[in-house]
Amino acid sequence: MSCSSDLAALLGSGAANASGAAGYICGQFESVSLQFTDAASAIDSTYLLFSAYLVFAMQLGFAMLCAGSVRAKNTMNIMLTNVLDAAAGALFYYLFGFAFAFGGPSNGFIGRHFFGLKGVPEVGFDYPFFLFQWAFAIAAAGITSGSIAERTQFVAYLIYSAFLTGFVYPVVSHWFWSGDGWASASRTAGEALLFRSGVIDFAGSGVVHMVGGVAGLWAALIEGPRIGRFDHAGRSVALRGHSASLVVLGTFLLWFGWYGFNPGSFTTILKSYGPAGSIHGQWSAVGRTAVTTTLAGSVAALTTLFGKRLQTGHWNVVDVCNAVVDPWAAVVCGFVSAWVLIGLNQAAARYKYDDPLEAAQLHGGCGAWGIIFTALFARERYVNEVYPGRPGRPYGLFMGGGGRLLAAHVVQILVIFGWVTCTMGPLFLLLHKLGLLRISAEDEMAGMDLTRHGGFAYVYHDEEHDPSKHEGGFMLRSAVARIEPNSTPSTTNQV
Amino acid sequence: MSCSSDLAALLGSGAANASGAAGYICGQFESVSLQFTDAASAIDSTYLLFSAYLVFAMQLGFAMLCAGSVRAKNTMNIMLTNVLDAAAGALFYYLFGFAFAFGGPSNGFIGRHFFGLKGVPEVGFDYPFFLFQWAFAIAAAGITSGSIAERTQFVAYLIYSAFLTGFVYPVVSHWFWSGDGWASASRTAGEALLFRSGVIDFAGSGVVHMVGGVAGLWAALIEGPRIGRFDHAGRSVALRGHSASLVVLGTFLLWFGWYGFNPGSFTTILKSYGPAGSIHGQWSAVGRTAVTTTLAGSVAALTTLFGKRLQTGHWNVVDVCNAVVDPWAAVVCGFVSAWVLIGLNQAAARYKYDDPLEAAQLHGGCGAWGIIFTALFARERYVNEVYPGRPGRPYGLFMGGGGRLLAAHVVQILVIFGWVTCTMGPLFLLLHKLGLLRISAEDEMAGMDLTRHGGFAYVYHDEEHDPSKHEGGFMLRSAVARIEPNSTPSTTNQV
Amino acid sequence: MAATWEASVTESINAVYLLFSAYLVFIMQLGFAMLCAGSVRAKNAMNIMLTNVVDAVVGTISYYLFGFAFAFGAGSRSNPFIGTAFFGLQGVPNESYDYSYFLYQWAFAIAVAGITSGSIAERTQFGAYLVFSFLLTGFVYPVAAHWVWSPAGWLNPVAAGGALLFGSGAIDFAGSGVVHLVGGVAGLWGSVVEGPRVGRFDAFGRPVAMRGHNATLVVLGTFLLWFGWFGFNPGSFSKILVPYPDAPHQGNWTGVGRTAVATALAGSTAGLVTLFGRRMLVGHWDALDVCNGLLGGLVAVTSGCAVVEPWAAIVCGFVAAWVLIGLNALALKLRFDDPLEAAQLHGGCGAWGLIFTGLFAKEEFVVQAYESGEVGARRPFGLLMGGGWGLLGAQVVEVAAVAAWVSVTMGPLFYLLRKLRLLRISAEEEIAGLDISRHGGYAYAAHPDDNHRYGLYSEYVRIQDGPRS
Repeated sequence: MSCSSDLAALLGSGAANASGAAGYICGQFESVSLQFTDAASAIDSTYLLFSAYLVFAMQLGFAMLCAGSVRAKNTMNIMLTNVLDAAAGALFYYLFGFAFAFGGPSNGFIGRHFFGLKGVPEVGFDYPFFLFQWAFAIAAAGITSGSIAERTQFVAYLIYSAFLTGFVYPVVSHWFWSGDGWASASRTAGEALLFRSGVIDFAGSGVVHMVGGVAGLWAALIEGPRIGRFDHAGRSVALRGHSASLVVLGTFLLWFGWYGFNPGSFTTILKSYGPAGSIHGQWSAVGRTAVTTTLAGSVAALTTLFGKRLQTGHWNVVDVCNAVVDPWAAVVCGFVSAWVLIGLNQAAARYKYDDPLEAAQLHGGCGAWGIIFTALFARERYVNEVYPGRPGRPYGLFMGGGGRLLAAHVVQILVIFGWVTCTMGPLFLLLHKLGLLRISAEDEMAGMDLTRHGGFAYVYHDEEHDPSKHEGGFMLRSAVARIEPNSTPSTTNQV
Repeated sequence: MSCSSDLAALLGSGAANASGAAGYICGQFESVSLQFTDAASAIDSTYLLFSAYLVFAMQLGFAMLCAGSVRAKNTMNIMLTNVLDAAAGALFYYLFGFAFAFGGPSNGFIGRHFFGLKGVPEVGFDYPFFLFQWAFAIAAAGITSGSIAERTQFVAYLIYSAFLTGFVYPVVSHWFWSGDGWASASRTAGEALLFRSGVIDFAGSGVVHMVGGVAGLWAALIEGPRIGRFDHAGRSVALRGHSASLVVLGTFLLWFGWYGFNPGSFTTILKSYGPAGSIHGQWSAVGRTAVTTTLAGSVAALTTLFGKRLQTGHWNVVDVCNAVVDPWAAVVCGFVSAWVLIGLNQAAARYKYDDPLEAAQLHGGCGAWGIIFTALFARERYVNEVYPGRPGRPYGLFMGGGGRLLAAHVVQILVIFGWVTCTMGPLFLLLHKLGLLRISAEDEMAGMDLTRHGGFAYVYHDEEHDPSKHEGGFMLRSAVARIEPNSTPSTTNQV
Repeated sequence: MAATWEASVTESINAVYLLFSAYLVFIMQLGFAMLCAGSVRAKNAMNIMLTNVVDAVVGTISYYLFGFAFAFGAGSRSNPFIGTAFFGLQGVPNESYDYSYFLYQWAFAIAVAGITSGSIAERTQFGAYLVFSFLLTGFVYPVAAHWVWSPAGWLNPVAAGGALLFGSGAIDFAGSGVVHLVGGVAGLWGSVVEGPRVGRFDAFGRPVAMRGHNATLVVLGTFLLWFGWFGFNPGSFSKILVPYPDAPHQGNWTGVGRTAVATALAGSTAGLVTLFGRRMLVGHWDALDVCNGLLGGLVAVTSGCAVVEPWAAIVCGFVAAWVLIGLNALALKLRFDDPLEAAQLHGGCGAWGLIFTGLFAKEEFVVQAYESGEVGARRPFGLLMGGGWGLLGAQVVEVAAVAAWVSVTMGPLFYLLRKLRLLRISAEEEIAGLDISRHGGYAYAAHPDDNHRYGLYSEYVRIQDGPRS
């Protein structure tokens, strides 16, 4: 409207129909501008959706990594938990989780709108955003499941998974990612930031990985190590997973998914940083994020490989993979995080802490390091680009940005640790007291696939030489043997 | 500015403030135009990034293909090399490789800017472009690793992989893909093209696949065949891989990744070909590339299947997959490449050349055929669309475009073969002389997972119930197995 | 200037969206391969994977040569029953169909044959696969697709000048009927004609469980299918840059997101319901059942994913799980053997999905999906949402028409193959396993330390159980 009147004045009385002409011209501009808005929505949604799909692929990565890292007799159990993670997570995050996390306006502690997606879509909260956040939520639960693998009752798994995705994780993500959160770096204009800085936890080193890792830590501590993990003299005994192929498959899939996780966290891509039309924009920042992810992961993988060689004398592919799993920013980040992981694994072995997937060390330890790392190395220009609108905000300590960002990040680590401990700790303790947490020693020795899930994951031996051996064995095997008495040279087969 | 003065003249003196009005209107146009530039950047970056992710997924495909194609005792070794390929490749390509490949202005032979990504982003060289090129570079190294599987020392692998991704491959890609390269088809305006045509190696039949294949050829020649691959009479003995599931998984993943590799090589998608606003544009060309990729792969797979059936009398899934692996253009291309592959495999068996993954035959042979194929069948309109700005350039011989393109492509094959031979050949020879290349015969018989990587990839047989073996965990079990390395019943050792 | 830019931006963003969706749908082929491989016994793993690869490559050729033309060919003699132009992609690209659209439809077409091959696994000759997959992808499926998805088809819901069936047309957004029901019914006839596998039912007719050999591959396949479904369902919008005039700031990008959410919720609900349902019925938590239940939910929501609220997707998944459980019980009773439950899963849940859409489709979303959100447009919608019987009627007609069409084409084909002795392998071959008899060896090679003391889990378990029993 102002366009129209301004232009009419400029065209003046000389034109035959100045206001008509002005209105026409301005109408054209208006429609182009609206079309542009539509195009921006389409582009950003495309970007966000495909990023969400990639993050979802991480769930597949977790499933394969877990499956390969446990012993064959528990494979089906751990994979079932991973599938359910995604399924139960979808339901609970839809019903409550998203509301707790992003239902503003709120009180800074917990959201309270959008239950069951009521009110969505709204500006800034469209369905693709929900999908993306859901994929994050199930990743957090997936991390924890690794810590308690091979010895946990299935019911306990269902309960904690629902609680974690439906309540604990959403509250944390509200604090740090919602516009209302008390510690968010992108707080609604007018609200004070924590230490005038807020916490820069861009893709969830703390919100996702530390939450999952700390929950796993308490669960594993309360359950105690697996039978046979430490011998009578207290020495550590390696219980190797059953398939390195699956571990590598899972690792690569996680790496693949991480390209949705980190770069996707921008949630939009069409946003110019410089003057319009320049080459600097979110598209470049997104690319940069993908590159730092790649480099940090690669360096961490290489470092773990060489570091471990010094200690154990052989190359171990599994270690490489675990380090690849948590890259955050850059070469130095990857280098240090590899040593963090190695150190924590040493400590875990010393204190007889047993975590089949090293999930607590990896996600908890490297997640915490990632938070500190950001506070040390965040670059001023990037901080202002990514969190615009508040000039002069603090940045990395080593980059000359002062200690306020570091203070905010230390607070983050403490509150995440405290919150998850206060919620998940009692939950696991309660389950433990009720006898719902750990399976019986007999079940554990025999393997959960047999005792709880009706059979093993792998049936390679279709034919049996002696059917009589199978009375009381497992049903389908003996049944098959009845029909097919022929024997072939026994081949022990793998994936 | 010209807009403003033109429009002012048209508005004429009748308008109250003609130049003011014109300036206002033109300013609006300008801002709209800049917004669309931003939109274009966002769309192109989204496209390029997701294509890069798909190409990265090929690394996963290589890992699974390799893992399934080797014998179980070497699985962990080959997968470790694949993981490290990606990791070491990221570091070296970041430090030197990208600079050698695209650091223009240069001397036509090797680039010299952008070391460690210094100076990026620049117009045309943004982070997503680096990511995409990195994914290509590690693919080249991944190809070679297949040729030398099951008998190579890990150190040799690290050295050649760094050399290939950091130097040999980048130089080749500089020649053919950089705006400064002496044989590039998209050379900077004003520079003369090779044979007035330049080499049209769109997605790297030569630059990626032939480089990887030729490097693998020399490595495999210098190492010699695996123990037991040819019997005393010189007859070929099939050493089949251990898991067809993994081979199929890898093949489909490679096929999936190829959709990033070929269509992604346009690197942009928002570019109109026809009169602006028509339906002809890069988006259509991208789709066409994806379709040709699909068709060529499918035809090659079917041809190999039927061709091999005539020879060996049974359907062999592995052959289908290998043919799928290198599609380039279309039905006839796929048909011929299948016969190229079959022929080369025959020749390899005759000359006692042993390549566990047929990588040299597949990537080298079919890559070379792809180069020739382009020179024969390139269509004029498409050539001009893809490489605009030089009307009347040569195209495919069979399409009536003369022999200059073919000449350029023959030159390409020769220089790639020569360059890779002169660099990688001596490197492998040196490693061989230093005794760093091949593992000892004992190690090879026992399997490298046991001797070099601390255990086998698969542990299906848990032994906790047997206390005598439990002491010392799985290392001991490995040692037990080591005493009896001849235990493999080779009769059923087939895929 | 602005107008041309606009066209380029629109075309390219839509192409990016459609292409990457097509790649995701292609991933489903990998998912099928892994699911099938894990669900059969080890001795047939190589056979089933080869058929999956061959499905894809044979389907490519036949869909390129004829299929796309039958499905979408809008020639001068176009009729409601079958398309007549674009053989071998001649005339593409044009105003309606670009290469990326072909690629997307191709990925759908090869999925159909993938479904059917699961039903007849472990007992079928390789030549039969080649024949049926060529015909199914090249003719049977394209015709069904033409009816529902081509603007000229007699069931299609897009008013392109002509009248719609019951004023509505059938809403089969991403193909519960066109893809899954077609594949499922074809599989049903295939396995009925072939009969059950040797040993599936004992002498007294009691079912004998034949578990697949590798649960890890099943889970891998399920997740890959779920991943691919995000291309299948949301991708079926085929354009993302289409604003809705009736809602500010909304467009296909909103619809696409909602579709993805509905897809995830339906699958998840069905998986959970199956988990608890099977726990009550068989007494243990079975990962494979959960995987199948999950897929059943995804299949069911495929038809209505774009036109229902997310809460309705939960209802859809809930019912789909019981449909699957019920049909599996029925199959056992009738001694119908389908190694992958493909007929029950894709056929049964696909049919339920079409009915579900007729019950729960929301008018606003129907108008947005099929009229680009035109202001004031009115269409029949879900019965339970107050939209009358028109839509439900059309959905029922689609179920009946698709089932009948596939039955009259694929049924005789399988029967003919059986008469020619090209369909089923001999009992000896079946007992020995197809991999050794037809493919020159097993999928898996021997383990290096095979002469181990306890080679098998069952032996181990027997020893463990020994003292107790």
